[in-house]
Amino acid sequence: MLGNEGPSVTVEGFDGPLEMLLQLVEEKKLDILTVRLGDLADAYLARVRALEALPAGEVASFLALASRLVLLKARSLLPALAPIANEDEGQTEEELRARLMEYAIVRERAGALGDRLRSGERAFHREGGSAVDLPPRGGEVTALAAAWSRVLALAARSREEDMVSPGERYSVEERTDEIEAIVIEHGEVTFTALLGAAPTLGWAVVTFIALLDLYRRSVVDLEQDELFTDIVIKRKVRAVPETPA
Amino acid sequence: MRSPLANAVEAVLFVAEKPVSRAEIAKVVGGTPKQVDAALLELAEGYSGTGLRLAHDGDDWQLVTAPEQAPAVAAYLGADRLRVSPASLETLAVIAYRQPVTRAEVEAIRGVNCDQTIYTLMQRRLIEERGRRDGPGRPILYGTTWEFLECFGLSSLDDLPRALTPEGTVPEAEAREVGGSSSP
Amino acid sequence: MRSPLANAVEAVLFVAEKPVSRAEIAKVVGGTPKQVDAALLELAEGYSGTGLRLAHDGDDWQLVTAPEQAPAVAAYLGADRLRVSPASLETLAVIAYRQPVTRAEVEAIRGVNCDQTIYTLMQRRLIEERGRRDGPGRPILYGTTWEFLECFGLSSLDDLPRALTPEGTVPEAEAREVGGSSSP
Repeated sequence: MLGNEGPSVTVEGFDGPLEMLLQLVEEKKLDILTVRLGDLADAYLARVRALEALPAGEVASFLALASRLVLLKARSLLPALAPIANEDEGQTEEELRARLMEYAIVRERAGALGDRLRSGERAFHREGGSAVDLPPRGGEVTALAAAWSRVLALAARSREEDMVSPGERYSVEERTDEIEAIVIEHGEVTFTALLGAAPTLGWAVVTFIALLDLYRRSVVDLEQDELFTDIVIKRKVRAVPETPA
Repeated sequence: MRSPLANAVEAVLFVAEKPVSRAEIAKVVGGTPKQVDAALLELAEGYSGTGLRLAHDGDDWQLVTAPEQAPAVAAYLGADRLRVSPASLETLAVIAYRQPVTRAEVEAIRGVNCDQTIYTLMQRRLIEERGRRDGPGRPILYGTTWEFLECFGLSSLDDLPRALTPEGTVPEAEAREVGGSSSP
Repeated sequence: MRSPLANAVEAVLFVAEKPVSRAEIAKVVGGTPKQVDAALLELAEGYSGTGLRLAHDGDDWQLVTAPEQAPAVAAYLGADRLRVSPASLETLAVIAYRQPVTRAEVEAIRGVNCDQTIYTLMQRRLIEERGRRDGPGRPILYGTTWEFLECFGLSSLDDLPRALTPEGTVPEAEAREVGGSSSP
């Protein structure tokens, strides 16, 4: 089967051969029910050639579908062409079409689920418990150890998906107050000093937004001698501008 | 006016720390499974237009917040939004609508290796193992979880968005056959 | 028909496991204190004849079960078992075995958002804050409590059983590597 050849590939928006073929059908505004799939062989092959950056092994599944399309095209040109003896099932146009249509439905459903997720309309459960404040009791240490084992088992593999990796969440509000306090106490501070030794991206962004807010509210002045040098944040003293313009 | 049994079921579901089966509800409120069914139906109808919903996965029942109240609840809990890649959404779509399915069946439909997406969905607790299929190799079966229903704001699997494709373009029987062709 | 604001207040009070002040309700649902008062009144009236009640202590509000449902609630809660969801138990396990840890570290290990479970475990007094980690944002560190030890019948944290996987004991070094991947 097509599916068991090589790992998942995402290149130029193509997650796999079926998606590439479906996209061709859609782009050419063809009817999935009536399009002669063999006619798409050339266009499909051109796309596969564009995938040259891929390791050979990962192109295999794309090529498998390409060869199938070429075979379908040959058949349509030479109707007399008899099925090859060792040809396995799933090689006929109807079967490939059925797979493509099924995949189209999956993609549509995935899109509908994605829309739901993006709408943010999710439910929340209650963690339960009575309103009466009782000390926790009845914990089973074996259940706790089992939960830990389960977490470890699930965490054992490296994650490669493009999901947002968890990180600390910072509050711009809190950060603004912090920086204001530092500037009031010390008069000035550098951006590097505010970032600290090992800033995360989120931390840098929040710090920067906080600075912009302070600047907007005329709490601080920002100074930078040259491009790419450190920014100095100075407390803005009203009526007595510290920096000549 | 609600029936006393429905109120008892409501109170139990409110304090429960996890979904409660119909059998357990019947046991603690002292009703027959049939009476419990009627009470659950009564509750579900009563929650329409409120901030709560009655959700179920098979025979397990749970009280949850109405999806449209998510912004207020997320603001209170400080929860942030779950993000799932398009590739994982496709795998999830196959599993949600076809469960229980094996990895090979998902791959046959998507046409690509789904090892990584299945792993990611497992880690996000959106899918879980559901036993094994009889046959050579006894492959693992996958199904969706409570978290899946919750994250997508579904009261049950019956709430899954229906295909937007015109009816009858793909006969479900044929589709199944294709999907199952990789498993013996 | 209930007002949208009342439904939002209901959803927030539903997930909250402690009384919520009027001011905080107003903040998360985006209404004025006066509008919140009206919504609370509306809710309180709506709960008459149901299994739930709206209780308050001064300006702090909470959803509770109706007193007459005490027998059913007691029948459900009666068994002497820990009232935490499987998700909370996982978060508790990570904190117990890795303490002190930050929320982000727990999430890196579990692979899912842990806001609600950490909140619940704090409410149950199973975990507590243990100062802050040096570094950007000085994130809060969490550890288990005295109540945790008592609840699980442990005389000290050294009594925690070693984790077992189907393959056998997880080497502690490897486990640490997984957990430490997100911390600098």
